[in-house]
Amino acid sequence: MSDLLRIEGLGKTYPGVVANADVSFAIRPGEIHALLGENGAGKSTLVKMIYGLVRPDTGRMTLHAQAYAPTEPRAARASGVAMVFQHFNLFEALTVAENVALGMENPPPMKTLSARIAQVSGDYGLPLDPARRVGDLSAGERQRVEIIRCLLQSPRLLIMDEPTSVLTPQEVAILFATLRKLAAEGVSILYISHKLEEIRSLCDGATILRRGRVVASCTPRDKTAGELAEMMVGSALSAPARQPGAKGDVALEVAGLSLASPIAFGTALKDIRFAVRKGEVLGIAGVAGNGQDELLLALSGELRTAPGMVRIGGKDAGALRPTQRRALGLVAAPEERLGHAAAPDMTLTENALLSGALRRGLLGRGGFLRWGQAKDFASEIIASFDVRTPGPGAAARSLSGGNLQKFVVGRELLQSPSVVVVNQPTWGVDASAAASIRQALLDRAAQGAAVVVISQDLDELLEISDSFAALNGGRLSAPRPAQGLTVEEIGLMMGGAHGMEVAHASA
Amino acid sequence: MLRLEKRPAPSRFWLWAAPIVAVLCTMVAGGLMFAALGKNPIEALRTIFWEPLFGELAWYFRGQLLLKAGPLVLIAIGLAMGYRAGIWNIGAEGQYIIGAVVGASVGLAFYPAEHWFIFPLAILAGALGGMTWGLIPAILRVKFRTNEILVSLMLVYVAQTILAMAALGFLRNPEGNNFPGSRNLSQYPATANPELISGTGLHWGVVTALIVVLLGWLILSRHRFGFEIRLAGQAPRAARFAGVNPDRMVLICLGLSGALAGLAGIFEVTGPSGIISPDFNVGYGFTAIIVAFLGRLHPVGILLAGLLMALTYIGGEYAATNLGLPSAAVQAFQGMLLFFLLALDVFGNYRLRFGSGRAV
Amino acid sequence: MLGGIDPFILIASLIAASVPILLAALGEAVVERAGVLNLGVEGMMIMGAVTGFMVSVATGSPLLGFLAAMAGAMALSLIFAFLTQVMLANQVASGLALTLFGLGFSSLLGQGYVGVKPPLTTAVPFGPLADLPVIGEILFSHDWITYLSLALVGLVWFVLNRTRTGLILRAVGENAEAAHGLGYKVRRIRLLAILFGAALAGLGGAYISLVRVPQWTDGITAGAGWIALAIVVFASWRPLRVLAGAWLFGGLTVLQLNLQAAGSGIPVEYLSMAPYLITIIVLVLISSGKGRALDAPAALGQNFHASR
Amino acid sequence: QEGPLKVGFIYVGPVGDGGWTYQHDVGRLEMVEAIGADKVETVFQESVPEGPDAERAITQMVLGGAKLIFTTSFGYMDPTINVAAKFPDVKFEHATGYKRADNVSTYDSRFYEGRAVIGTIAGRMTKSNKIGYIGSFPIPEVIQGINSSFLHAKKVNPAVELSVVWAFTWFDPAKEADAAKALIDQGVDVIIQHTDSTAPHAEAQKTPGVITFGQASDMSAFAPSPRVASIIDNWGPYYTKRVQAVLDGSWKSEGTWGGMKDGHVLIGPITEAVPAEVKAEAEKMIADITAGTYHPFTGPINKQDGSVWLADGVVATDEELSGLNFYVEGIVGDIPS
Ligand SMILES: Nc1ncnc2c1ncn2[C@@H]1O[C@H](COP(=O)(O)OP(=O)(O)OP(=O)(O)O)[C@@H](O)[C@H]1O
Ligand SMILES: Nc1ncnc2c1ncn2[C@@H]1O[C@H](COP(=O)(O)OP(=O)(O)OP(=O)(O)O)[C@@H](O)[C@H]1O
Ligand SMILES: [Mg+2]
Ligand SMILES: [Mg+2]
Repeated sequence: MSDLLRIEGLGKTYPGVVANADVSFAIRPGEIHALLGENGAGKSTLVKMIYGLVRPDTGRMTLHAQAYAPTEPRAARASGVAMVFQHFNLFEALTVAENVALGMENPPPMKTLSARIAQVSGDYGLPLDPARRVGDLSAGERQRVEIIRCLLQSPRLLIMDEPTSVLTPQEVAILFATLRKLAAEGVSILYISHKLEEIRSLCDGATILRRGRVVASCTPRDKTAGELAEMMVGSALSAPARQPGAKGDVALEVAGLSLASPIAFGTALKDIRFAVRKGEVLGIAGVAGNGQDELLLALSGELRTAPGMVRIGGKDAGALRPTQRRALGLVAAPEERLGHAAAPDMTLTENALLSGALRRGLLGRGGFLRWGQAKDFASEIIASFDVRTPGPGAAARSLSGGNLQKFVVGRELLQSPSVVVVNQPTWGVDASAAASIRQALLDRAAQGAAVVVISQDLDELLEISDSFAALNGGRLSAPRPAQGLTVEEIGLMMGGAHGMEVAHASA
Repeated sequence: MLRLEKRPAPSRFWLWAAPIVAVLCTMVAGGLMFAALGKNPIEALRTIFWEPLFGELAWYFRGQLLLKAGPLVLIAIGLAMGYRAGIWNIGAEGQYIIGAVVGASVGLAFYPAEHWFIFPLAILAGALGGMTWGLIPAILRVKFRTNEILVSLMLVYVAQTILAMAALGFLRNPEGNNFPGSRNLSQYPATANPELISGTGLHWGVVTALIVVLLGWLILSRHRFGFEIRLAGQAPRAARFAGVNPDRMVLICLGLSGALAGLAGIFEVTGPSGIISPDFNVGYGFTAIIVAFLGRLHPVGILLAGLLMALTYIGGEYAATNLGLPSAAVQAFQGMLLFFLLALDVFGNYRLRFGSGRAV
Repeated sequence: MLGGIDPFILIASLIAASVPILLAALGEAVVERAGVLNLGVEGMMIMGAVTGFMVSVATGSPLLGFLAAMAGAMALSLIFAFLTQVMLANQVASGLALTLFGLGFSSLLGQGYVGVKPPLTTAVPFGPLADLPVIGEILFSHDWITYLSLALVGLVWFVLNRTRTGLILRAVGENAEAAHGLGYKVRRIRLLAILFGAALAGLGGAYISLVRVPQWTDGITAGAGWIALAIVVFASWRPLRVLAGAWLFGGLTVLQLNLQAAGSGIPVEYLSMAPYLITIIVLVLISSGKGRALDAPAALGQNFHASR
Repeated sequence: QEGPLKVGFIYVGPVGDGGWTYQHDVGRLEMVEAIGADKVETVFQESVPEGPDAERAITQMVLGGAKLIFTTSFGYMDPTINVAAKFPDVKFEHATGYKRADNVSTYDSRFYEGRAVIGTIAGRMTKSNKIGYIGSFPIPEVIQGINSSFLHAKKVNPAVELSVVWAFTWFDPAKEADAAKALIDQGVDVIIQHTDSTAPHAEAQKTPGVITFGQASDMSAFAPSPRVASIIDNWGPYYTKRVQAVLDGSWKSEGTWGGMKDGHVLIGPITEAVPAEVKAEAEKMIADITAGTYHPFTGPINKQDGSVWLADGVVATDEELSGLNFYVEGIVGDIPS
């Protein structure tokens, strides 16, 4: 069988960064091929070149044994290449049908298109209402829009850049069934993910990138996750170490927390209650869009609640503003690194100041800022958390996702907090960075902080949590000890497959 | 092919070079325009840029430069604070008018008494008047999420009507033969805002503007409030995370810029202008928007931009009398200056690249 | 009821009075739906007013004048397009600069044209229809630009909401990154939108200098461009509401003058601030009680730079 | 002799406004013509905003060597006085104001005389008996005009009604056009304007049967109709006289309020749209006023509230007129304040 896509010596250089250098590999028809690598290894750049969004500096590609050099996505789509982006390429104000139409070359009239969306999405077990506004959809549903948009074009090559981070385990299983079905129909799939177990269960082959270069290729099924990670990083990874210790008094208590969502298309919180003790890690599982953002806002103080709903160290904090809660010892790290946890165009020093001003004494008399101390604080974060950046003067947006995440988590943990709340601490972060962030959280707990980790990465939660609860539709299940829970049980607590069903067997 | 490439860090060189190159480009393009109008371009440029600063009458014009730049700078700094926070007040003209009317009403209420406190009281009233007018769009935005651009702009027209009412009605000079216009505040010693040193153009308004430049710079670069402003403008969600209350920000920024515009108005009407007349406002509130951007929303930049703008006005007028240059040509010239500055500004954050040898 | 004012005459008048702001606002709505905030409407209108006037005086043809007005305003808008789309300059500042330059430049161009009478643009000859009572006055008494402007409202509505072109345009204004990711030429689409907006602004400006006033003087648009900008926000960027907003504003302006002329007892000062105050009040009413902030295009005012 | 006398003019609008400023500039050119370019040299600055910019513009002219400066708008009053105080050797002439100094004269015209003529034509010509008046600002000069027009229209046509629309501007073509349209919508068939653009004429042209009068300048582009006559500001003679006085060394500070007899106010050609007998009536009035045998404000005239203003045969004094702030009997509506 000849290759569907063959890549030879592809290279792309950005100012100061070699994103890809001399990358070569091939994908057979019907193959599910993984692309692995640390953050910034050049995976997205590579697939963008295949999709015609980025032009390679060197090298060439062949598709269907013909020279292939798409100058724009349109050309790529015309050649049968479709792509689901790492960051959704969706228009919130437009309907599902309109979003799909925008991704197609010659869409049929809206009525016909809507009917086809309904039909195809049903066939693949990914039901979608074509008339709904994308802004009203959950993250999982949005992803379905992206996938359906690709499927409607009957692609020969489907590129998926980190598609599963927003799905429940059940949804992941359904997606995998869909992908396998597609592969069986002869569609090749190029699949990028940081979740190594998923890669092992799904993919037929893998190409591993490090600093833009191919360092290895393998059959993932034949390797352990640890071996894969080692190939990516170039050195062995150690699993987070836990030192079981006695739990102290209740540091954070939430009782009967109900709150309307301020976010457009958000989820309201309904009667949430839990307590976290000093030294305890509470893991809260849930798929994006089930109230995670709102919960973090309500805890950090960005949203205020009725009295008594949130108590920090025994004090009623419901009416307190974020700075006042910080004074009580609560720190928080929101999910979205760029724009929420950090200001993209500001320097790391300024970003250190952003939440650290109060607890690190960066404010002088009369509200004047101590820039010197702020810079020292930023340098301290960079050094303690191995943040790879030229220095505290670098803009936040210049950091790779993993590095910025380390910076954000480090900034909060270095404020000697008594309560830590983090949302998706390792979203899109590569294995080694994720491991160090988890270790830091555990260390902080060991030093006596109460830690709340909101995440959709169940392996992560099982690795670090003492107790466990699931957030679904704005309601929190009663926390229970994490020991002995299985991923399937948790998946069901999270709400199962959210209306998805296993793809129908092909005729 | 040419294309732009984002710099890893902003260029410090272009920060300074851009305005200089922009002025040079404007001189070339403006020179061509003057030549097209049948004027000697060198002479026209010399009249606009050189004469007011170093020419025969510079002793007079230099003071006028401050006089003209003062209100522009004062208003622009307030606007810049808001713009940095993403709050678009384009109704400074209205706040300027209301500040002048309210301040003048308070000052004239004492006529003809002489007390030391009348002037400061009138100034305070002016600031409060401007602030109130600025707070209307702020409150509507906070309460009803109305768009402040639209409301502040509409309020300019309302303010203009109030100004006409004042000039024809409640502030009309009883000794003015029924002509529109108030008593002359600069000739009523209790409210006069005269030149502090004769011939320098330095009156309390200019002094205040200079102090505000300094304070603005301190706040933006050294104070928590300035940091919050920048944060709110660049990353609103991060600002909320940091503990900034966006509603409060809207109220403070619009209130502050309104107060500064109001101050400019009352200083102007107690000083250089003297009289509340139906058209005593000469568009400072609108020109200040341009000054704010010309100065890159930076207090020191705004000071320089205000002076540059004043120079083109005064030089332009001078060229109008002496060379018969139409006043419209100066306006077009100012537009060009802005165009060039805006165009060249890009090089601070981007660099120009020539198409690289691509394999594809 | 209204102090002896004939409502039908009033309606006919407000339809005519609102044509310039309607055209300019409609064009700007399209520009803003593409994610570009062009505050230079006043500058483009006055460029249209002067070029339209000059050409129609020179050729004796109002039609050529209107075409020239569109061309003149589009030429001016190219400066804005260059600044914002190529040089990535701040849109607010570029728009203001455009207005400043347009006001000055138009006055230079128009120097020889003050006091000159342009050829007249006449009402469309509907024959006996125009003599119908009530309907004739309201529906059949206008010039062709008025009918064109109304047709354009329908056309823009149709294109924006019912065609692929409109869909792409809205997509670009909603999320330029995503549109780029799907392979749409964001800058080209925005350039075309800017040109379209300029053409309509130019047409609106020429309507003032060739039909409404009709003559040329400096600053003849007298703030109509700013009102047009306000109406776009007022209308939540929707074409049919732009029409409603233009009529509301035009109607209030005409009404206040008619009330004065009819000798109503309401003081003139209150009448003359009424259009602005009522616009604010209506805006407050429609803003409160809405979920998304008035449906502003999400990418409005943000420049887009594709890093390749 | 150190060369020609330098004379400066400060204009409020562009010289091309076709109205107020245009007529001042015509006067300037006539003056140069009359005196001779070898003896006088002029400079002017147009579109000078009233207020602090005016003070600078005037000062700059003085510093530039001007020995006599005409400031041609009411809003220049205080700036003129201020600058004059600093330069006692320079002479100033301020139009339409009331403040004088040793080196500041004032000058103005009796426009109400022209308005009497126009009112007469208007009263005769209206078929709907509704006359519209576009006012700029409610100042004595404009109120004189409204009263004078109405009194004389009423005199020839007792059924006449007057509608006033205040534009609050001297020059804004779009606004003036709108005002004219509103008046026409209200059934007016004669429009008198006290604003300076030709826009009301262009608007009137669209409706057959509506007539207008030129203001400040002749506005002959709209003759023979709708413009049937005009009031022309004629500043040439005054400028010539005053410049000559400076040259002769006889210049004195004084206030001049010139009328038809001084040639300050002219009535532009009355067109054939006006019936011959009406034209004759108007011309008779022009002759009477010019001869000084008729004053437009001669009693009996009552105030709007019905109280007596001028008893039979009493003529209004200049002081009364220059502070006039009420309508005469028969005009409805209030003066804005
Ligand atoms: N448009 C760009 N301009 C400059 N540098 C870029 C650009 N896009 C990517 N880079 C840089 O190129 C390198 C590769 O980035 P890329 O996005 O391909 O990584 P990735 O493997 O997809 O990482 P992740 O796992 O975080 O998604 C990084 O160092 C990144 O900072
Ligand atoms: N085919 C149609 N013909 C006429 N009017 C329509 C049509 N479709 C919708 N409308 C109505 O016209 C009104 C205003 O439409 P407008 O063009 O302002 O915005 P829109 O974006 O098209 O409207 P919407 O978002 O409500 O669909 C709406 O109330 C809409 O319901
Ligand atoms: Mg990536
Ligand atoms: Mg819509």
